[in-house]
Amino acid sequence: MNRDKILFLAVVLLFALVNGYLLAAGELPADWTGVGVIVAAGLTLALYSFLYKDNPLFKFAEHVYVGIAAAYTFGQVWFPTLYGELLRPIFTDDPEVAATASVWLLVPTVLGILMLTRFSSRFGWLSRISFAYYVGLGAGLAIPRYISANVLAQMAPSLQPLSFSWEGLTLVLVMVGVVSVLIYFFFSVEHTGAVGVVSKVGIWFLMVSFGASFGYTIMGRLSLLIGRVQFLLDDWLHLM
Amino acid sequence: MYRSMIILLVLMGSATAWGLKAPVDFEAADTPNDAGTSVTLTWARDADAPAGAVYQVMVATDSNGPFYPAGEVSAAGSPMSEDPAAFGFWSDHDDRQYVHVEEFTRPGEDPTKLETDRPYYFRLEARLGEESVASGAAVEARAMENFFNWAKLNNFILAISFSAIILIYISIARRRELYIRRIAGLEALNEALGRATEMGKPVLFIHGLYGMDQPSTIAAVNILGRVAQRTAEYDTALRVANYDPVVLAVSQEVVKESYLEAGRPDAYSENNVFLAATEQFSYAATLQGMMVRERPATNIMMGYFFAESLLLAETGTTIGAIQIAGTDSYTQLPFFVTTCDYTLMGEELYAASAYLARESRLLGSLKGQDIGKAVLIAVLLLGTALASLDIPFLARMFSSY
Amino acid sequence: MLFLRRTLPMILAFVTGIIGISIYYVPHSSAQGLEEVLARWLRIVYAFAFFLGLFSLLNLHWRRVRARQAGWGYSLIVYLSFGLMIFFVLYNDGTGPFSPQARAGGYQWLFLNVQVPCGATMFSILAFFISSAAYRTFRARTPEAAILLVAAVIVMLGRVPVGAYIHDFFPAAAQWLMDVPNMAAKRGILLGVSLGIVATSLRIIFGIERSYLGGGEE
Amino acid sequence: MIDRLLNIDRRIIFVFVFIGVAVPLLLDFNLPVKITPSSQAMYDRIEQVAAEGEGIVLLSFSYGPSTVPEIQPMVLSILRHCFSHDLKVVAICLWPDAVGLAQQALETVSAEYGKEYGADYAFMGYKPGGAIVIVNMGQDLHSAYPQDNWGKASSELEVTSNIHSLRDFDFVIDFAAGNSVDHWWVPYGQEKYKFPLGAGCTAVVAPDLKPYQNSGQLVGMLGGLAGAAEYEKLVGQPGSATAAMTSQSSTHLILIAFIVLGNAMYFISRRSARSQ
Repeated sequence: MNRDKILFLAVVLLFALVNGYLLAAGELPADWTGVGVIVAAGLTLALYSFLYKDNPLFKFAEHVYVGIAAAYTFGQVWFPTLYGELLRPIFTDDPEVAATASVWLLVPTVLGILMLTRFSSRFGWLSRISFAYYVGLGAGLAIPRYISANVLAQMAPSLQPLSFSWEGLTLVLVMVGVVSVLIYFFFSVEHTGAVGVVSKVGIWFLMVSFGASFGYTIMGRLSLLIGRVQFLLDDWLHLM
Repeated sequence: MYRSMIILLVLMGSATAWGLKAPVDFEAADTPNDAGTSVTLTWARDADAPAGAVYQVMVATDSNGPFYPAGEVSAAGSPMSEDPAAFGFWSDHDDRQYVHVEEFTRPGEDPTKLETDRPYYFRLEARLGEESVASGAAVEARAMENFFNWAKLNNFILAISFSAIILIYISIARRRELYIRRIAGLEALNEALGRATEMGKPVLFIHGLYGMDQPSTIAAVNILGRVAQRTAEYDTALRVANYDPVVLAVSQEVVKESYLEAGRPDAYSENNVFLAATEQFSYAATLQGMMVRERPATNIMMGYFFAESLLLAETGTTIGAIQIAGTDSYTQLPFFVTTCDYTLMGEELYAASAYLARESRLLGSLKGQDIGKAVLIAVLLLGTALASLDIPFLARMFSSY
Repeated sequence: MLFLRRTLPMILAFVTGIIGISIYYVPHSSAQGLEEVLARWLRIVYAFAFFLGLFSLLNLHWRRVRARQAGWGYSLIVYLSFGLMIFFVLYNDGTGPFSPQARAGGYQWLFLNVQVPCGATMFSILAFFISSAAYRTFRARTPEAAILLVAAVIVMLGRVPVGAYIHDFFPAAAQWLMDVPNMAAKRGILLGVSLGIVATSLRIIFGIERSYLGGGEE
Repeated sequence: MIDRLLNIDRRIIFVFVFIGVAVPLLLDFNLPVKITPSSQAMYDRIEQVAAEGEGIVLLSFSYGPSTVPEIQPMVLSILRHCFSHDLKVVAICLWPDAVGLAQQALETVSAEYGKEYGADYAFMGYKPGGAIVIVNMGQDLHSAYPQDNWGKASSELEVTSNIHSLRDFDFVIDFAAGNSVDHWWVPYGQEKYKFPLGAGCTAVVAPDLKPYQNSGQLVGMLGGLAGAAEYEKLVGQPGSATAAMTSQSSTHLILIAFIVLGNAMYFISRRSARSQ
């Protein structure tokens, strides 16, 4: 037996002992709620074992997660939409729900089913009709909305009258930032001379914003860790 | 005591009522840019209206009444200039007030919505406390359905012209070569490949997690083509890690073709372009293990990455590999910038791929977007300058209503 | 056949795309009603699209199991856990799949005690890796990277209580960095990216970009 | 020497971080939380809706289990704020794995305030499509959500029976772990219907939303666990986010120390390499 195997067995034993104690001492209820906490704690620790090194315990928990999550999503697609909107109104006794039935829903149903032919080599081309609707309508809806919400509405606050004040200075700085970043991502002119200088300024602005994102991302990941440690120390071990 | 106060209040009330005037120049018309659900009333603003005065809107379905209340407007507020989407920008709009009427309330009932294309009769009463003065005869108007939203005219013009620019440039690109600047990241890429050759160690190309339908993956495949050509010429080992089975198939094809073009079909092995894993962290873990074992001299990470970017780039740094990354995932860019030797940021990735692939639709589209950016830059500079000189024309054109 | 396989989808994409654009500018109730209907249909097509992802996931793991590829046992675990969850989903706390979703039951238990802890833990692992990367690899190799790191440190200090405890400068500086230079750069990126999205959408509508048609020869 | 220090086993670093998280949690002492303007703006908007009376708020759940520690405390505080002012709440999910989380939060807080399902709040569940669900809801809520999550027709529920469009909501808040605010709610919802929109988002997303806040497309925003702690303070009910702030502070200090130390050694070793 190598070192890792001994370590593995020791951890499993310890985990069993701790849970035995928690159940015996009444810290965890001996029902489905208590079992739930133990399962959750076990999976959490299994995933953390990745920190020691990549190992079967981690891979096990990772793949369990994939399977469970896929089936859960199936439920959320089935009950409210596929069953709830397409099937239920036809068969229900509830008059208010039955009123939502419509022959026209056959159109998206057929399109949806055609989409699933993609995996067939003979009928796969039928799925293109659904994809054309899916992608075409999505593209059409996007164009005016992005121009309005992400271009025009974003331009307006940077088109304000300047003044000799703190607000005016901020407006100038924002303007410099927006313009220089746009110039950095401008591919028709060589980055030399004046354009080179402006695009350099653009990089600085980009770097400050990446720095902000970087700091915030670190903060976010640490928050998630704190949340899990809170779970382990409080909900499981009742130490807090 | 109480009586004297009441008398005082009555006196005050009647005194201010002297200032109350009937609404002047009262007009009612269909509200523009809507689906026939409302009527807009406008009238001249009474600059001398006493404080606290309100205009009560009255609606009837018959010219003789009965009239029902439909909301009130303070005599001090709601100038037409407040709603440029409905009225545009005209200088006298500060001197007129408006209200959009959508519903009215019959006593003891829920509000009734205005019906489309039905005549309604409107009256306006100026009111202060108990006092009230009504506008003259009721004005008739109908709520009509409109066919064009004039408030979106600037959006429409911008959409049409930008579309035209893109389509024109794509068609130009089909006929002749369009210029785009050299991308510094591609030179860094060449250097990094050269170093792997000098050291006689492999090059590891890592795809992002997105499938073949994403622009970042398409760009990554284009770059992979160039990388494979170079490694075939230099006789350097190339490993390509994939996450998505479809991307794997395409990558195998691309690498094989590049080796063929370089006249080295013998050097290509399908096993070197492989599916590393299909779960995010397993993907990272597999590649970490591989990096530590094989110690590639150069790591190239291209495509859309998520949190695994950090694990990949960190291991790459610790084994001393030169790392070139390219992604349009802005949340991961900071990690690449601090751990890699060169990073293609956002649109640079697309530009690099268009530069290498010389594909007319990519180049033309990129060029068209450049024109769009140039227009935005010009508007930003000129618009702010004009706005500072009190000429708000451009600023108004580039706003969303 | 070429017409059905290639031209028809492209015509459909063009027509729906142009309709999608036009109804934005038309306030008439018939156009708005059309938007409602088309959106509802698309929403239902999206529900079917879920099965594409599900199928490729299951197919991939099935191929691994069948070929006894390295680590095929884990693929089997995906099947087992999927099967367990799907059983409870369809069982629906005793009411079966042909009734509305139940408020509680085995699927809810598995969600709260398996899916939630696994999902939450997975990303929290990154906290550790970020720490080790902070020590070993986040380097101010270039002046740009130096700016990035300084901004990051200020934001990290400014955003937590201890920053204000050390000095009022940190929260104020972090707020300013976020609101001014960060905002400006993000706006610049946003404008560029939005033009890119508009251009891509346009290429799809006009049949220039056809990757959505999928692989396979005509 | 420096190389050895730089290449220490990273598991030693992991231990440091774990201690930095766990010890402050066990010691249980809290640092004062400072309110930022964007969190205050969220609070003020809800207060304003409450002051106008008869308000109704739409909560959109666009996150999953992976960001529960950051977002769930925000959800609880916002729900408490809404229910304490008797605002009506409609909840929808744009991510499938948000359903169980939303249900849990709604059940917990509605029980605290004695709120009745159907009359005071409604849970509409998940619909796939993201942006397209918003377009659909903008035109007609009853078309996007013909039934609630439990199969009751939305025309039968007291809360939703009179809601027709997104326009009818006094405040819409999206809880976002991805790009649901900037790529879904702003362009496909707020742009057309002009309702006040707020965001409760993960720290990763927060910097990307600043341009929208500056342009007024977003009323306010809660960013990450720190934002959640601020809201807990604003509603006067400290919870898991407030308890986490000390750990958050200590780990930030540790991380900053790592960055500074690592870079110092990097530059020293580079200089000595050059002088040799």
